[in-house]
Amino acid sequence: MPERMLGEELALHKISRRKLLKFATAMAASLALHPSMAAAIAENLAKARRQSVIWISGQECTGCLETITRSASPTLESLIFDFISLDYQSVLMAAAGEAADRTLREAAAANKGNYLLAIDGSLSIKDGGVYSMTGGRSDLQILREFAGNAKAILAIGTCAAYGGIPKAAPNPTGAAGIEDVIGDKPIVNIPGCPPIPEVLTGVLVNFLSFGRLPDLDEQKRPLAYFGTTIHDQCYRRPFYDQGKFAKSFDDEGARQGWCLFELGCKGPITQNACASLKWNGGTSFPIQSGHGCLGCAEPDFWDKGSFYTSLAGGQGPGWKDIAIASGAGLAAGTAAAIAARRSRSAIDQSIEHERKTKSGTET
Amino acid sequence: MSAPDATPKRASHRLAETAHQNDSARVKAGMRAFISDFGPTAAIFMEACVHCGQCAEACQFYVETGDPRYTPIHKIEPFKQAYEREAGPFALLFRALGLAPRVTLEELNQWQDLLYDSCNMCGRCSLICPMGIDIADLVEKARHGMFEAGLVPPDYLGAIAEKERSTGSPFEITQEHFRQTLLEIGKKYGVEMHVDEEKADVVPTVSSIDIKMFPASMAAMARVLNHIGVSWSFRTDGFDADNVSLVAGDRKGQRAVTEAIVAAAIHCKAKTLIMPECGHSYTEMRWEAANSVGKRLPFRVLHISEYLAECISDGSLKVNRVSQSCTFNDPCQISRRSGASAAPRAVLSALGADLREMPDGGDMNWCCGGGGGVALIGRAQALRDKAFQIKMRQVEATGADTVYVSCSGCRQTLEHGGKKFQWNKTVGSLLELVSDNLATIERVLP
Amino acid sequence: MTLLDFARGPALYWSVLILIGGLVWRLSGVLFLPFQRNLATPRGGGIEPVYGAISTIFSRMLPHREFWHRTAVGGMLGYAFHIGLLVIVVGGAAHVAVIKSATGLSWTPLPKGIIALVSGMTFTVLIIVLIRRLMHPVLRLLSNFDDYASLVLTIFPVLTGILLAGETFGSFGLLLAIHILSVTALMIWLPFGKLAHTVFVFFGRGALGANFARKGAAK
Amino acid sequence: MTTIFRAKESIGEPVSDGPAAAMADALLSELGDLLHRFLDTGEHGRIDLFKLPISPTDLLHFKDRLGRGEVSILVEAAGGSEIYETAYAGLWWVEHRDELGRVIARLIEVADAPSIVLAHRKDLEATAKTLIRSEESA
Repeated sequence: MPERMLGEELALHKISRRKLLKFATAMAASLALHPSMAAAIAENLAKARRQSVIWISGQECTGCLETITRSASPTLESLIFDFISLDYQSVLMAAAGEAADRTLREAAAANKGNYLLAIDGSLSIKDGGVYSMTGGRSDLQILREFAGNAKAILAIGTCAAYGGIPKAAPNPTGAAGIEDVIGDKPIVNIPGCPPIPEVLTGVLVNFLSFGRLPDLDEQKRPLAYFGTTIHDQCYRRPFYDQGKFAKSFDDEGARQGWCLFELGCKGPITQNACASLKWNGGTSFPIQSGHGCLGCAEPDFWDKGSFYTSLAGGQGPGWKDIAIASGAGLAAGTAAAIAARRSRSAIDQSIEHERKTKSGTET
Repeated sequence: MSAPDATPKRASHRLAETAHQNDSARVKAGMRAFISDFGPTAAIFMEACVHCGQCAEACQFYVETGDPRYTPIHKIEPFKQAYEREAGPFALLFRALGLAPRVTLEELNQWQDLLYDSCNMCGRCSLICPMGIDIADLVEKARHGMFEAGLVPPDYLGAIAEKERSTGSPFEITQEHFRQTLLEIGKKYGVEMHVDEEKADVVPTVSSIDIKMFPASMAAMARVLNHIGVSWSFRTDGFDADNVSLVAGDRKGQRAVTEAIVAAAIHCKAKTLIMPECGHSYTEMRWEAANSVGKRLPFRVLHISEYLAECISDGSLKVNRVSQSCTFNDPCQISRRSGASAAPRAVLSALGADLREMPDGGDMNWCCGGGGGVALIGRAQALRDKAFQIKMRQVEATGADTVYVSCSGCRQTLEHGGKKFQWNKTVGSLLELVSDNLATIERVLP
Repeated sequence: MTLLDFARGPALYWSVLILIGGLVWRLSGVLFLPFQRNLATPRGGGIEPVYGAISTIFSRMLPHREFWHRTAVGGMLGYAFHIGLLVIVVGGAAHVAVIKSATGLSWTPLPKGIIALVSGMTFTVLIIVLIRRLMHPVLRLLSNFDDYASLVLTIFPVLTGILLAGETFGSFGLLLAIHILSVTALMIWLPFGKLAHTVFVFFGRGALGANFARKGAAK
Repeated sequence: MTTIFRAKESIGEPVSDGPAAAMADALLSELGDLLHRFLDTGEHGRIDLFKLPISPTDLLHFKDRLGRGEVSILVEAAGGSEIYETAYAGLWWVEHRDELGRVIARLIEVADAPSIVLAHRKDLEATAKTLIRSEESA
């Protein structure tokens, strides 16, 4: 297959430069780049070549794939699928079984060292990974095989990034994030349950137009999307600063669109771009539709107590535990008092004894 | 300082005994004496302090000297440490983690002047404490410990406490001596004296200070009781209520004094026991005696001022009116500590005296400076004089020429202080004032 | 487990248990000491000691008039930070939410501006209290580790709360974690140090009030 | 130059009618700066409105405040784009939509004309080729 530049390919598809510039403008906004970068992105994209992407899955629910492909309806966003060659995706591809397996190996061999490895789902590492296997091999084995020759790894969704819901207590499969297993490859974490599709697009566009992964934070998340908390970007933030809080989902505060902090919103401790990029093509996001953030893009979000407990609180002991602690305190205190009584009566006896012997000797 | 006969011939009982004990035995004895009468109340007081330092502002020794060592709660510090280590709820932790080191005899010795010389046990600090700690009560308990450790200031407090324990009277006044004294007083002052009658409704007691310094007060007691017309009698088997042992911290001596008086009163089937013009003896007999002897007392305990007020109120005591301006110095133990501050005022009111209250008077009165046995500690003289300045300012502020007192301790301190600072105020006894102004009444004989 | 998870989870859980268990321990260790029956005839008998106990709990909130001029500074400083802490704890919106989640009780919080003002004043007063403790001869003599630890542990939550509300540095999560941890530290220390006066103040005043009422003495 | 405005920055300023008004004031002053720069250097200025933490209602208010000028342009490229000059000359409201009509970018451009309106060099070259070919064939 002759390697054509994307610009030429796009021209064949009757995609004008104006369309490309429009896409680039949207991408620049999404990547939090200065709007003037749009032209550069468009130019670079036009010169780029199609990128091979291999997508494998761990313990997942296909929600991540759902959300990514939802954005691939006939919209401008779908342009991204013109830029990449999704060489293996078990759910989307027509082939199955050994044929699919063969496709995978061939794609990996053909693009050795250059393909991007995308993974959704967590890895089961307990008991040799027997809880999630494909073609008789554990996800862990498959990952290890294909990670080695990948240019970079994209951990898509909270499960791939941190272990996610499969890792929730008691974590029966020993689920773990990609990072816990693969240490020697550039990894981009795109957490979220599901992740925002535009983030994946943005990462790919960045990779295609600038030839490198975007800037990452210490948790290997793209800074452009995860650099701030949802709280900091939230349009309801002014109400937080004014101390105006909805107290229930149906009170006047809720109707007025006040801050949902007290209803358990995890926005202040969740770093993601929901409040700015929003969902379904910028339609809305949970807080805009009146529900607090669940914090789904953060590690172990499932095990951080009720979604409806205010961040201010925490997991204090229940009344039963308090009763037990009181009982223990009572026992210790009573023991201390008894000890004091005992030593006292011993003292009293010795004083009494002293007095008797003394009066005995004196008389 | 008078009490000439009180020159110690030998060290007090406990001091002599401790001379042969090693330090740790003395400390141990002290600590056990301190904690051995600890109940929930005292323990709460030990636990509640927040070190806010406000008690210092209530203490005349701090107020007049500005020396932070005189902060009341600081005075029991070594005992607090001992409590945390030995008897507190976290005693085990304190010992296991070494948080409260063992108190040494040297430390206790350093605290001697704080617990004795600079504390009148006046209880003002107990009223200022925002946590409601009765610091005066804790000082009393701490003195028990100090006594057992042999650390009572020997000169003179320890010495006379020892005499009180061995003879029942701090000045070694024997029963016979007392009997003779009473009869002489009766003769000298021309008053009918009742001594050792087999049965008496009212039994008065005396303070040994009265015997030594104010014999007229005993005559006054007899005259007033005769006037009221009750059946009464002094008892030589239980007369000296002074209880120096209490302020020294000698619980055995304290109990011996109390037991003798209770037994004497019971013996003559008394209905009322009258405490003399004296402070600590009243709190002892009124609030502690029943607990010391282990049963409710079958008679009432009244301070003489209370008895006078009662008899004036029921009409059995009639007095002439005096037109005199005066002020009244509330004895801490009677007023603040025992709630009897209304009685002397009722008496003065019946006498028609122009009573000018002192600033900070009544329940908030400053101690004369001699209370809590401080008057019996020779070396505390200078400190006592400083504290006395408050008293002089208080009295000056009233403009009255005469200070009436209802406590021989106050009376003696005021007289000495007045003499020393060439003060132009007269100090008088409330009882003697009443005795001097009895109305001549015609009793209708049956 | 992030620092915040630790703060909101095990730290909060154990500190509450230690707080309650420790207080019960200390109280029962004191209250179960042998109680001696008082045989002296009371001046004020019957329910007077009970009345005295209850009334003293309230009356000791203000010093007797005679002491005012000498205790005004200490008293007002004490009042200032106690009231400040109370306002912050029961008036802060986030605190109301905590109380609601712990007990189900809820009320309208105070506006954020007022809490900010009160927090600033409380912090300032606490610093003055600390300086005064270091300077005043009486307080300096009396003070031990417990006093300074208790004061610092009281200042910390106020300080971290101010930093959290202003989102001054780091992330909200980090500041929140530090704030919660500072509170848990306070709770853990409370039963063992003088901060237990939160409970003993009632027992102390009550005991004195009952005793003095029995004697008919000034309370 | 910042393109992301945080509501926080508006707190504490004296505002007449709430934080939305404060945000609008801040945006207008930013646009003023960009206009100055455009006049001095010819550099196009842009403010991204897409990632602003602003409620839909407040956005509408801001839009109303900018008003509408003389020029309106409709771009049909993989979905419609609504572009018009605001009541302030040189400030262009640019809203890109995808083929489903969803907004994918919203910005204010400070320029004599928004860049997307201008024909691209490559497209011009392609056109030129096409025209020559059709001339030849004709």
